[in-house]
Amino acid sequence: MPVLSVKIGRMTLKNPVMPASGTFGYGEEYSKLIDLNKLGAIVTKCVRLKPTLGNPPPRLAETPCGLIASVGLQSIGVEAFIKEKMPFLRRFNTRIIANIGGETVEEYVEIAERLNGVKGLDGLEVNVSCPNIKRGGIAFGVDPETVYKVVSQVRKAAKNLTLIVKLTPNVTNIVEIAEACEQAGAEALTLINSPLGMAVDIEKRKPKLSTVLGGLCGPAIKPIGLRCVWQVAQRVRIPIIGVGGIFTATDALEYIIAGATAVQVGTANFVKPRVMLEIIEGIEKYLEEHEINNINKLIGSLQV
Amino acid sequence: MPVLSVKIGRMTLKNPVMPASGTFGYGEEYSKLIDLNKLGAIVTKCVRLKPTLGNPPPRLAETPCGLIASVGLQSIGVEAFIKEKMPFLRRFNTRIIANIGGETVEEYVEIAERLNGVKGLDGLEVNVSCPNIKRGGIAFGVDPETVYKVVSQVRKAAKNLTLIVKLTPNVTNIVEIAEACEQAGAEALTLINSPLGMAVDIEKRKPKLSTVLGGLCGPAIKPIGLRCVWQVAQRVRIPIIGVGGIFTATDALEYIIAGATAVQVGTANFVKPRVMLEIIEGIEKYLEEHEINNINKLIGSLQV
Amino acid sequence: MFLFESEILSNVRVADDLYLLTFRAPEIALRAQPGQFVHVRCNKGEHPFLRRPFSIYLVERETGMVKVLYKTVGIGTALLAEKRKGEQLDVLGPLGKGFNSKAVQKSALLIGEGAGLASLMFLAEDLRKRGVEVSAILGGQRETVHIGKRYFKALGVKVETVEGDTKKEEYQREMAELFREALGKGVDRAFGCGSNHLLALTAHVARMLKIPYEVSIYQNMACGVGACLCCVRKIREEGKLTYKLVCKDGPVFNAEEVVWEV
Amino acid sequence: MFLFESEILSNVRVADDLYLLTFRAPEIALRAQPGQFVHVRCNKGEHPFLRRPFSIYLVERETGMVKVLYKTVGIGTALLAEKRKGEQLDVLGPLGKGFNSKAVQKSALLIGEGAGLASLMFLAEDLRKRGVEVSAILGGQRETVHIGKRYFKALGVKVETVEGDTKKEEYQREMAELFREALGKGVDRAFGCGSNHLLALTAHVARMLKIPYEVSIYQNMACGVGACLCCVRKIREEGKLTYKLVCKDGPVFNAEEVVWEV
Ligand SMILES: Cc1cc2nc3c(=O)[nH]c(=O)nc-3n(C[C@H](O)[C@H](O)[C@H](O)COP(=O)(O)OP(=O)(O)OC[C@H]3O[C@@H](n4cnc5c(N)ncnc54)[C@H](O)[C@@H]3O)c2cc1C
Ligand SMILES: Cc1cc2nc3c(=O)[nH]c(=O)nc-3n(C[C@H](O)[C@H](O)[C@H](O)COP(=O)(O)OP(=O)(O)OC[C@H]3O[C@@H](n4cnc5c(N)ncnc54)[C@H](O)[C@@H]3O)c2cc1C
Ligand SMILES: Cc1cc2nc3c(=O)[nH]c(=O)nc-3n(C[C@H](O)[C@H](O)[C@H](O)COP(=O)(O)O)c2cc1C
Ligand SMILES: Cc1cc2nc3c(=O)[nH]c(=O)nc-3n(C[C@H](O)[C@H](O)[C@H](O)COP(=O)(O)O)c2cc1C
Ligand code: FES
Ligand code: FES
Repeated sequence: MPVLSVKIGRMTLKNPVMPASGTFGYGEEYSKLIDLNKLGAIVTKCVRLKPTLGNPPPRLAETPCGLIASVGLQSIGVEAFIKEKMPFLRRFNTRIIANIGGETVEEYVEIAERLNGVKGLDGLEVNVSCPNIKRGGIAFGVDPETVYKVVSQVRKAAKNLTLIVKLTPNVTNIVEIAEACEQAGAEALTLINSPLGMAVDIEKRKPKLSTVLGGLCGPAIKPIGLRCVWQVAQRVRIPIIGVGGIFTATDALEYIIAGATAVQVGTANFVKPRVMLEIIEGIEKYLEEHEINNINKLIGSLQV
Repeated sequence: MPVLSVKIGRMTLKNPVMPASGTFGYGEEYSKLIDLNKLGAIVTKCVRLKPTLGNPPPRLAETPCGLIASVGLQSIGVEAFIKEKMPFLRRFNTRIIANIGGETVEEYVEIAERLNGVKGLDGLEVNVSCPNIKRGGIAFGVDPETVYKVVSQVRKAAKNLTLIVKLTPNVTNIVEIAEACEQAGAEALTLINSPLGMAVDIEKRKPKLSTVLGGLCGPAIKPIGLRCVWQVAQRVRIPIIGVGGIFTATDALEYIIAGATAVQVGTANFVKPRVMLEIIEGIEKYLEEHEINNINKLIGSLQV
Repeated sequence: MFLFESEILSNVRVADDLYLLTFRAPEIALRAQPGQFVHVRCNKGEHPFLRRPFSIYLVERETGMVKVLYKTVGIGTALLAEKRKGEQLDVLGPLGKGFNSKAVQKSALLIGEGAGLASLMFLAEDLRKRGVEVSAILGGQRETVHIGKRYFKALGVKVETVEGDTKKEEYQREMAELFREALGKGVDRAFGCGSNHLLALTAHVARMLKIPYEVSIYQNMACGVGACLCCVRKIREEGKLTYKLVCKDGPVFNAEEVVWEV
Repeated sequence: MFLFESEILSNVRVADDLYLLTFRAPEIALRAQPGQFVHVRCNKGEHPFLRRPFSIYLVERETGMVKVLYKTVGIGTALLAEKRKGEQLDVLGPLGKGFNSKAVQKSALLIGEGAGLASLMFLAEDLRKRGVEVSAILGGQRETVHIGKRYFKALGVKVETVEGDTKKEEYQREMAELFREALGKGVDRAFGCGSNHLLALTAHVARMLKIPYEVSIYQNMACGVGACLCCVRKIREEGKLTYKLVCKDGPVFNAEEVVWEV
């Protein structure tokens, strides 16, 4: 049996497959359909400082081979997360990663401080695609200096947790942003959050989403995610978690070969709730068939 | 019968539908399958100063609801274009737009000078997604200052032609680039060229394209194209030509309602060679059914 | 909540663009409650991408059969209509919170429109089994309304119908008027499923007449299980505005609580 | 070049994962030349996105029938295999430049592998009609090779076969050896279709023996008509390296001109 275990920062994962933030709640709903113990990690819905309602409906529209969504970082808030969600999550024999978001640097820091040391929590995934209200709603993640500031401060605030930063692809040069994160002390990067998209209802002549714009997810974006992972993998030393349009083991293997140490599965969970288990099995089968005894030998093995 | 005619710079088009550059050759091949006189315009494959071979194979890989391609601006060169292709093209009762590309500002200017005044040619579409060799291969179109320079100089070099600039979506802020084009004298904008993507062959552990990266086209990118058109339409006064994933009249109408004055159809031609005629008919039918007597009333009519 | 490949037993057109799909899913048949739904994969590939939600139309607990009544409106339902007997169907269910049929003692009024009929049949059967007096108002296209009438009558339900284009004001007014009259005769509780327009209109009537009214509402869904937060609708809860999940907190809500945005 | 919805007359499995598709397309049947291909839409929706190219296997000019022999290898061919008699097929063709069969006076050698057989049958028929002596070497999976042998024999073609895994070196060597022997007996011209590997190997042999050798080569295609420049292969023309379009300048090239990159 090939070794599937990988390291992300200080965390050893039993395998490289985990859900993408926001597509798996806090694991509760899907725990009725799949055994969470089998996953490499669980990544939670975005945790914010205070409970927040999120965007008005409609929040969802289907698009070719994907969807656009604008949930708007609806959150139960960090206190409720710790009290109501962590007790459930820490029962499982897997790594728990909290995805966090805020509207100011201070908010990120406060959440990180509050989560640091929470029992059973292993990592933080800092979502820098959130709108920065001090800069007129432009995402934190589009500017290397702002990203550096957020990441280095969260780094100080949450010393006990593996620090992962999740980047937006809506930038001219994602490598520059990735390098800023590495310098600021990130232990891993998650690539990619969703490209900005839009859809129009031609009968009503209105946008299909209440917020006009939304994040494009699903198989449609796989080529973009792969491109970002490959570009960044050439330039940083920290591990990368690949995400974007992973639907099958083949998709996951494309990411791994392009340079991802682990992968996240997002919207595919909606379509095939057991897809992560299929992907784990598929990766294992591929390794066996190709006589690769350890997945780490496959990571970034792309011959260019 | 509703009025379908629109204005792009100094050109009046009989209807708003035309092929996207690079997907329709110089019209010759498809002239056997559809009547070119029925199109609003014809946009040619990228014309460069000298004949260029383009990228090695493989140049194409299919992806979910789309494809990635890296033809690499293979071109017959501007002289051959004028001698061998224009005589055929000017026979048709439609507007002819030459898409141009270069590796230096000077190259753009030289092509523009050469094309200015060529009989039967109505417009230039400046493709600024080409790699700028003086800046290490970074595309001209990602930096407002470089774009300004290219566009203002081409503006001077080709006074007799309607000047359109085709932008890349691979930027943090497409509005900023669009504004630079407007200030530099562009009479219209084409949005979008293809987002950068990648695909991996997991059996060979090699990229599916010889150049590793390629442009993602097809229905998959429609939400991204629509988003860019809408964002830019809020901020510039010059007309926008929408392109990206248009497969049906509904897709074209989404673009028009979001703010596009005309649309280009790219990879859909490969799948349905008569699709542009279907789209023209579909737009006409929509206008009739909605009792809109002039397409110009529909442009940018999105209620936000 | 179960996920499995079930066998299609039949899939036939019953009226206009309305189809009746029957599949074997004993776990769902055993546990389903009126007003709950199943989340179905209409195709194999990657486009269209998402599952499609359909109310559970009827179940046969003994044989494990589940029925869904659906209208072909787009690509997903068109692909579903192509499926044949013997093929597999990827189903997730039963999902959501159904109608509170236990709250009815003596009499109930149902109002349904087009495919909205689908979520009321199971409820009607349930109520009739418990001896409740049920009357119904059905609206929509001719054939759809007729077939609904036939099915409902077989259960001993008193039916009134309005044939017409559900988007026309005239039709809407007639439906609301019938609803008002029927409620006026006094019923314990009313249940509705149909367009937003109809539900908003009738919710207003029920509130005026102070009769409890439960409605099954629609929203675009992704996961269907409460994990993605995509399917919210605006709800007034104890005077406070909030968003609730149609897939998990609904699809049935008290009409009074729903904030209608038409 | 024609584009139309043609009627499927039959679509049946003939061996292993090999299917024979017959459709009515008089314009294509009338004009098609051996080695040309058709570009087929395997599905209706937006995924998989592109058409799929298939060699014209045989035509019946009188009845307007066109046949395609295809192997199911992925999503497009799997969808094609699901199509039934009576359904419509969206076809574009005939496309490309075929074999130069007129150049043969007396004798020809064909070498085909797996589905590569598909582009040689029409050629064999054409050559036989003109009284040319044809021999063939067929390689690949057992069933595929056998059916090819049967078809070829019916045309009066002398056939040798190699059963085996086309990726194995042993198989490749045997094919090349048979090819060398057959060429050694002296033929006017050889024609090949198969994996890059096989074609490169046999091209080498033909060059050594100075026998003209035409090969039908593969490349991923988008438009199929020469408009997109996606389908290039490296070609040596008058000593100069250039790219040529497989869909328009090919798919048949002189083996000598092809730059083999294996
Ligand atoms: C809880 C729930 C229960 C449902 N029960 C039934 C049922 O029993 N029978 C039935 O026929 N339908 C039911 N529906 C609606 C059904 O899910 C949609 O008709 C179906 O998803 C359309 O899929 P499609 O691919 O054919 O259409 P699409 O191609 O996705 O869309 C076609 C058109 O329908 C509109 N549309 C799509 N989904 C919805 C929706 N949920 N509400 C309103 N408009 C929509 C789109 O905006 C578009 O204009 C239910 C929906 C929900 C949320
Ligand atoms: C000019 C020409 C003529 C052809 N004639 C025939 C024919 O007569 N009979 C026949 O069975 N096939 C023929 N082919 C190949 C056929 O087009 C492919 O097998 C088909 O496109 C695969 O589609 P798919 O969706 O099933 O596979 P996909 O899902 O697209 O791919 C499945 C696998 O096949 C590989 N593949 C796809 N296309 C090709 C290709 N063109 N060459 C090599 N590998 C490929 C992919 O890389 C992948 O590994 C021809 C190809 C060309 C270019
Ligand atoms: C409904 C929904 C909610 C999401 N919420 C979050 C979130 O809270 N934080 C975050 O970092 N990403 C969020 N994402 C982005 C996903 O984690 C992921 O990056 C994206 O869906 C691309 O992956 P996919 O193509 O596999 O779906 C969300 C995506 C969806 C569809
Ligand atoms: C094969 C191919 C070649 C292309 N060549 C050019 C080109 O020369 N110049 C250019 O500006 N865009 C070129 N494009 C981009 C298209 O014009 C268009 O912007 C893109 O395909 C998106 O539209 P679509 O989704 O409708 O295909 C090319 C696209 C393809 C697929
Ligand atoms: S559809 Fe995902 S929460 Fe309701
Ligand atoms: S496939 Fe388009 S040029 Fe050959």
